[in-house]
Amino acid sequence: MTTIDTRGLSCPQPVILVTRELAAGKGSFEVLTDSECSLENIARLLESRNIMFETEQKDDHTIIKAKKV
Amino acid sequence: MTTIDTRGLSCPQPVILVTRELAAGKGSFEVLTDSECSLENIARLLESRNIMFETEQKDDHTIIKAKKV
Amino acid sequence: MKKNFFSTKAGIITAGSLIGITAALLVYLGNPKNMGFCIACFERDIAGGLGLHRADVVQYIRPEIIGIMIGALLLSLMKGEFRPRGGSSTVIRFFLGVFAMIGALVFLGCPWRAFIRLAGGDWNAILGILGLITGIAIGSYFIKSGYSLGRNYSQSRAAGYIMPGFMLFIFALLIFNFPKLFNSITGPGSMKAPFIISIIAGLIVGGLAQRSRFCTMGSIRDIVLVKDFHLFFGVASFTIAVFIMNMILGQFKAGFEGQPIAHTMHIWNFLGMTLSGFAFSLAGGCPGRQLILSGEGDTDAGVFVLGMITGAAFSHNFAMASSPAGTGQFGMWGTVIGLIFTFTIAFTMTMKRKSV
Amino acid sequence: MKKNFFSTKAGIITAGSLIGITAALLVYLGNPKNMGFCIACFERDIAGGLGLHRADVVQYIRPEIIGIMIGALLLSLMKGEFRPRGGSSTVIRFFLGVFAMIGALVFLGCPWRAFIRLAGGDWNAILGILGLITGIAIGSYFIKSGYSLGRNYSQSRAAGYIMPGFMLFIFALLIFNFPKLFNSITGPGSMKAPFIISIIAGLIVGGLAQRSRFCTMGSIRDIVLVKDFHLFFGVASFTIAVFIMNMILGQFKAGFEGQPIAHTMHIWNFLGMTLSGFAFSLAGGCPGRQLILSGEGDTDAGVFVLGMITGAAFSHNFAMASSPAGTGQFGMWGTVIGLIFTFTIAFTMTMKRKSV
Repeated sequence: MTTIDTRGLSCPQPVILVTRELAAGKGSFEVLTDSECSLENIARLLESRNIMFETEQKDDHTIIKAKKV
Repeated sequence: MTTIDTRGLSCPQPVILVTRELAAGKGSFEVLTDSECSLENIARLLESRNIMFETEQKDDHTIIKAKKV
Repeated sequence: MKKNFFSTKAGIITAGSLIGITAALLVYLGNPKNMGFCIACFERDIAGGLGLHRADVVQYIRPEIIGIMIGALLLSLMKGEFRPRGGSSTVIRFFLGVFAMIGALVFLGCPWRAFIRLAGGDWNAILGILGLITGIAIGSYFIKSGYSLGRNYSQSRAAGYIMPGFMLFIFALLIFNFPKLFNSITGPGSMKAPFIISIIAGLIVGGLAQRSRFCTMGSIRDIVLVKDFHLFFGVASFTIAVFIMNMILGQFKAGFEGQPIAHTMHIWNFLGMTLSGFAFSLAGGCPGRQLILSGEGDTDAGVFVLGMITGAAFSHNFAMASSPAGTGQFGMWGTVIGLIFTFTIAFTMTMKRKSV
Repeated sequence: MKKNFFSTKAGIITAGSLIGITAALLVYLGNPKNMGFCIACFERDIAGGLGLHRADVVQYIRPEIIGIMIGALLLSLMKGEFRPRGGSSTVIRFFLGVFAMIGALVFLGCPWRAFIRLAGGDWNAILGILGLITGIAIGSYFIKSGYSLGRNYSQSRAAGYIMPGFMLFIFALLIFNFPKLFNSITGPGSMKAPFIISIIAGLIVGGLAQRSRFCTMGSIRDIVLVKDFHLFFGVASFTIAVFIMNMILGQFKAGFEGQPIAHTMHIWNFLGMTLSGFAFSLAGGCPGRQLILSGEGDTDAGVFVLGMITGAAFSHNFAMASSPAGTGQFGMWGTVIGLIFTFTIAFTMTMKRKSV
């Protein structure tokens, strides 16, 4: 499973990294983010592509777990 | 062996951390530093206490290896 | 994941509309024409109020700017989103702020004001917005190629409170009427909505922009870069709201000539905003967004704001700022040097990324 | 480990003496009396030259400051010590710089000038140096208790070149005689050694200080904190060299009254330097050291320098700077607010450390 660590990156880099991952074939991946804004942007991107995901709240960041179909 | 990571710390913190280590009983220890200035200050401190040490140059930092007597 | 209404399409449209209504009302209540909320102009007025430049028609500690940052601080604290952070090429951001301001004052307005001017019928804004799109497109090209200022890191809470603390401090100077503050007697700096309205408007806009992540630069960048129209809905509803309010309040006047605090030198309206848009895209947010991020504890955005205030001082001290008569004596120099600087940063911070 | 002569006792004494001789010669050749090299005063002159304040007797882009940073850049590049870094509470450092400058201009000099004034027979400097020791002792107490602004991180090369680039840019403005620069006609800002001497002197002092890690604040701090007299030998030899040169050149005049660019309000000489010394110790270096670190690629030190320049602007715009007549109208307020700020930073950044 690929892990994309977007912590500490400014907009729009987190979204771009996830977009690239989505273009790179099938499989599961997870995204780490420490910004509410990035979390919302990534969630909106995944929703627009009809990709199911769940989020897990860690101490100082959130993990978004998704599976490309 | 204790490792004291002084990388990225401003003067005089590296020297203070080493001073504390020297006060804390016997044994070997190593100090990581990424600043020439801190390296010189620590070397001067160890020399003034007659403590033998050697340095090893890594990619982006220096390791000072010393043994308290 | 808790749901944030303002992150939905309905939410950003609501936020954009409310911010636009506020901007038009502020003009009606006394703020300079087609300015309402101009982040760059108002930070320039603050630079003047603090005595950092000598353009005596644009000096006033604008409560709107203070309100925006404090509004964002309060909302982010309430929502658990206050997170002190920094260390992402901070010193580069300072100078991006300097040049973003220099470009904005060649055009005479930040991206916010570009849309406000458009909604007031000032067609010179079209040149500015075309420049803005050009600058953001250039920035987006570099971002796509791997441009990054690097990660930020967690900082202490004290660091996160520094910029809001600075804003509260100058607010205190203003309300206690500190005698060494500069205050314009004539000109745009003397045109102001009632103090209490200004600060409340700032707080509301700061809160709304914090929740909705409203960003004028981002609205164009996201279209260019990932064909995402989310933020654009916010900016479009903002512009439409200002337009409708202007019609209602009799503030709409179409044309190129004789527009308030504007000039008609098309090429420099275009290039000034190209520089500004480019610099904002490299820094990751429009001037309003930088205030919001500062309120949320982003100290890099805070240093960018300090850079903008300093840039305003240089703009006026070095005769780079435009006036209704046209560009300043050295405005072209400032724009060209700014473009050289931003291109240099864009190139070096892209190459660096590739080599990693 | 390669040996650096200037890190030995003989080396720091050599460096200190040469810097002192240079300072005295600069006065002889035209720089303001007992100023020679005053980092704070000269950064204040630069703030004035850029138009950030309106005290028209202290405006000049001092080549010495530019030379020091560029000298340190060149030496650090040659010796492989140029290492771009940053992100250690950068925004806090900006405001430590602001208040360090406000304190220095209450006393009328930075730590360098305090020793230069002493070596010129200005006994008011004794109060300043006592204040300096007090401020540094307070800072040292917090450092001993765990105070830290946190680690810095590697930054891109571009980031490391920003501050030297800024210095070269204002240097270019100076040599091309940019018409919007401010230049004092009278007063200390108009007193200058020949341009070419000033820039060469700066380069030499920058190189020497880079190799020797010369730091006036550090010389006192290291005695208080770890009973290390190494840096003190440098500052002592610096002071003695200035004194001997002053005797030779007929520049020594003992007393409290009528000293050049100095006042006799003992309590404020003391408290101004207490604030300044406290702020420098929290930031990890005296104003000269901050210039050197900026030249070595430390962007946090660079932002501190920008803070000092901004602080100079506030000092004069808000009537906080002293003059030979005594403290400014709001100098006491500036000092008190500065002490509140520095104590707040010292407390919060110590408590934070303890909880880790």
